[in-house]
Amino acid sequence: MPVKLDVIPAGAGIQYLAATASAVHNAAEELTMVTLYRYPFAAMGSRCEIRLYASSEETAAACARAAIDDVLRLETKYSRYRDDSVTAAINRVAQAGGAIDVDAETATLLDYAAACYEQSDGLFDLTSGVLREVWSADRRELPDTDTLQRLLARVGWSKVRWQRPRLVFGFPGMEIDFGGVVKEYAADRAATLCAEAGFRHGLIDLGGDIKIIGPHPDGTPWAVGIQHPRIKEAVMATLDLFEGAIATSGDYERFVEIDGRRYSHILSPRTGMPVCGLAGVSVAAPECVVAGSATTIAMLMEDRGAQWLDEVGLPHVWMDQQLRVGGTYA
Amino acid sequence: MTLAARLIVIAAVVALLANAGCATVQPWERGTLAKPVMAMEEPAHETAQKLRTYSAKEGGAAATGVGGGGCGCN
Amino acid sequence: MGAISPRLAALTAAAMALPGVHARAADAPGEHPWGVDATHLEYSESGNRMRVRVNQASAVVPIGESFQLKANGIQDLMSGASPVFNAPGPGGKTQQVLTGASVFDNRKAGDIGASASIGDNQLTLRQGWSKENDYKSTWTSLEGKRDFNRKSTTLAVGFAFSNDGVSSHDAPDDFRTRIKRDFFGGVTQIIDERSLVELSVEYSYSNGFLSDPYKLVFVQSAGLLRDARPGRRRQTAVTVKYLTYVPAIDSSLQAVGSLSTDNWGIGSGALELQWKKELPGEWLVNAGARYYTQSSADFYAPLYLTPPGDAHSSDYRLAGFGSIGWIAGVTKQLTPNFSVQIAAERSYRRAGLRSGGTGIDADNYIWGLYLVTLQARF
Amino acid sequence: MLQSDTPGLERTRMRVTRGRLTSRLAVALLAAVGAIAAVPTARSLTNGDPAPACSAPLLDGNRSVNLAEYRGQVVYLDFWASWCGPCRESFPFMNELQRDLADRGLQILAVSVDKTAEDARRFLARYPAQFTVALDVAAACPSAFQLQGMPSSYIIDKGGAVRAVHAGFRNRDRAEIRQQLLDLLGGGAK
Repeated sequence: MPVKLDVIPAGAGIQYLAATASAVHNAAEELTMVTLYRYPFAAMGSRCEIRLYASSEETAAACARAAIDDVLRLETKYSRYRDDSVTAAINRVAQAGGAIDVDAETATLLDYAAACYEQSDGLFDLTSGVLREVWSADRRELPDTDTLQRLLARVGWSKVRWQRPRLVFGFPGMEIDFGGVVKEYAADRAATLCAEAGFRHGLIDLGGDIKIIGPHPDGTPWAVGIQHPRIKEAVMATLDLFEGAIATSGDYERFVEIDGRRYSHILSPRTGMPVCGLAGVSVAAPECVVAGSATTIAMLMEDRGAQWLDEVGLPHVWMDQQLRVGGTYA
Repeated sequence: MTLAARLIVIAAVVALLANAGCATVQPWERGTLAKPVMAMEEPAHETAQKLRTYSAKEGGAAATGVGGGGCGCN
Repeated sequence: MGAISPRLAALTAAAMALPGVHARAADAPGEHPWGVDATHLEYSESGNRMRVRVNQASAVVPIGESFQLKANGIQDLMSGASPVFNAPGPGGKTQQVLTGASVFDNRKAGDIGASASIGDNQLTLRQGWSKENDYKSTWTSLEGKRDFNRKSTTLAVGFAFSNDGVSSHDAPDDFRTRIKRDFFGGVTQIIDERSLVELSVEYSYSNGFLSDPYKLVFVQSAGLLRDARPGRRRQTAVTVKYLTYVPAIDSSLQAVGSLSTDNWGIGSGALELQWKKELPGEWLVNAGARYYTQSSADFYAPLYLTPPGDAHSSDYRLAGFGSIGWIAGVTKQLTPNFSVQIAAERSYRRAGLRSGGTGIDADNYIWGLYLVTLQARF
Repeated sequence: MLQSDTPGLERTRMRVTRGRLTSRLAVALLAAVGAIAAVPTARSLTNGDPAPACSAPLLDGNRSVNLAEYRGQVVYLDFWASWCGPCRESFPFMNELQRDLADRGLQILAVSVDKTAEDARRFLARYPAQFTVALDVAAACPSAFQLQGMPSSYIIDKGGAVRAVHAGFRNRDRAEIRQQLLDLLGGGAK
């Protein structure tokens, strides 16, 4: 039975390997052929989107659903417009003056806001929402100073006593607004939900505040464009982000136009007037909530904003009123 | 012993002895050596099954470590 | 991150307290993972000779930071014919004669082990058993490893002792003993930032019933005799393994050369070359070739014209032959905890490739093995 | 003569040479082992030695950080790399230290010895760091400290002296490191 090399049939082995290989390959493919799934939605007054690389539509949709539900939960819980929200409950007590015990999540948000108040020398203040009474969108002329003084008397975190879990308002007429923290906090939570569900690649975008779940599957970073504060379609800078978060604030988002001048929606708790310093600022940080408050504080710092950002030491980029660009990413 | 095999082994031994006193590679210079393709240890089951096949089908031996049951394997 | 300023430290600390702001680190296997490997293997030989279906499972359980328990189980299902003796064929060409169509055998083997690592030293003790209807084996092994020069050198020494019993179908309960002692020494050395080399030596001494009860020899004008091999075998082997990373092709190249000699007159040499590359998406592919050659045992002959001496065998594994084979494999890390590996090797035996002694073309054949391993590490 | 192709005499001579060749190789191996095991290694840092000078560019931003800047603070200096397995365990631990002890004056400095910033960043994407991270591609600091393994961490007191050296990272080191830091930071265990 001489053996001829080429005559030998492929033998069971080869067919077996081919069958197993294809079976495993499909399983592996199924598990690794990741495609990008995008879930746009509206929340907290902005256009939001969840981008997830997943091996199947079902797994991506399940995670996106859970993350969106959490964002909407936070929107409802801290909404200024709903009367069944925690913010409304707190503000009913604040309006009359008095004390209220808050839940653990609200307590940690208040702790966080207190830290921002200290680190911004009192400029980042949850109670400055009262000033909105005079700065409504349809205003056509500057408010007179004594109206502002009357409002400023009802503004000031220092006028509130906060001992977890009790919040005490010494006198009536104050107001609390979690607006400056909740959106970025929601982005962090949504990213955590997906990361803990095993997703390694994707991002959460809540109206420009972006939290990265992980780089693209091939390891390349996400290219994030920062909008030019004055030219709608232009980009001030593009950043490569493997991880962490980036938040952006600017005077161009919502503003009031009076006598041809643009006034930002960000109001200073000291002067009661819209801030006028940086035109736009973006900050990167491991947590979106830190990046968000850093941008807001930089805007509140007006002409000291750039210097404050250097002190904090986070990577950032800003543009001032003269359209000059600065920061670590400049 | 074919001449080729003998030369290979002698070359390897000489290379090893020459390198015996080589500059040690510092712990922080071992990034390349840490790559998966540089693992000296191969997957356990693959190694065990291949060595068993070689010992069952070949009269020679290799210095591959101890342990591993015998079998009739005629 | 840049330098952490006091301002940032305060903001970050407060943010870390917010529930859900930070994901727990991915649950990749820790420093001392416990793990399970499961393998299915198909082995087959050309000319519908032997087929073996193998299932293997092993588990590693860490105890504390410096101990590990290991357990391993193997089941082989063997079937198909295998050569018994050679006889003169037409035109003076020697022919191989195989056993009946299907010799069926079921082997079960297992071993348990414990290893302890103290500082740079590691000690492993393993106890194993193997059982099939005509072969019993119990073996024990002890292995020590030690790192030197900040882990750039590793020295390994090992000893194993196995006590086997060999019987055959026609006398299944008559087990004859075969004892083997095995000594191993190896050194692994980092040569430069991209290469390592391992040089090891192994000496084994077996005595007792070393023949194969199923093999016969054909003696002209005298008929068939049983395979009868010397009662002692001393074998020495040396292996060199060289592994280097080649940046130009972002792959590693591995060469494993072995040489062995024994008192039966069998000298062997093997050379295996492999290329390994990591591909994006956690794939690892390897491919290569293996060359093997040996000379025949002094007492080997395909068949005998005159009655042979006391030691005589026509076993195709004691003949002079060589083989060339290809190797291929692919490993995929499916998730941080699970990976799957497929490996294949196919070897073509040729009498003409022998490095000495006698070998016949009738013994030429092809063997191939194909395996799939699933690995879990937690 | 079918029995064997080569006359008996020649076969025996071949066997003898082969046997001698293999034993000669065995002797060569033992000689190699002797030579390798005896290679001397540089003296590594021990407690009380002043910490060598070390400065490296920050991973983010273009400033460089110098160990001397932290004189007066307790420093936990950690050398890591994206390819170092145990580093995956040490990063969550360092985050805990940062969160618990940063406000008591602890300064953590994690110096990567990766060859590219991208390798380091890809690691940080999976294992985030809330502490200062620098990248020393030239490996000046590791050479100055003569690391004994990867990762290696050094606890440096307010006076700039090395008070503890940890080569490698094992889970059981966590309690010991935390206690050593607390002792230097003053004020008992929190």
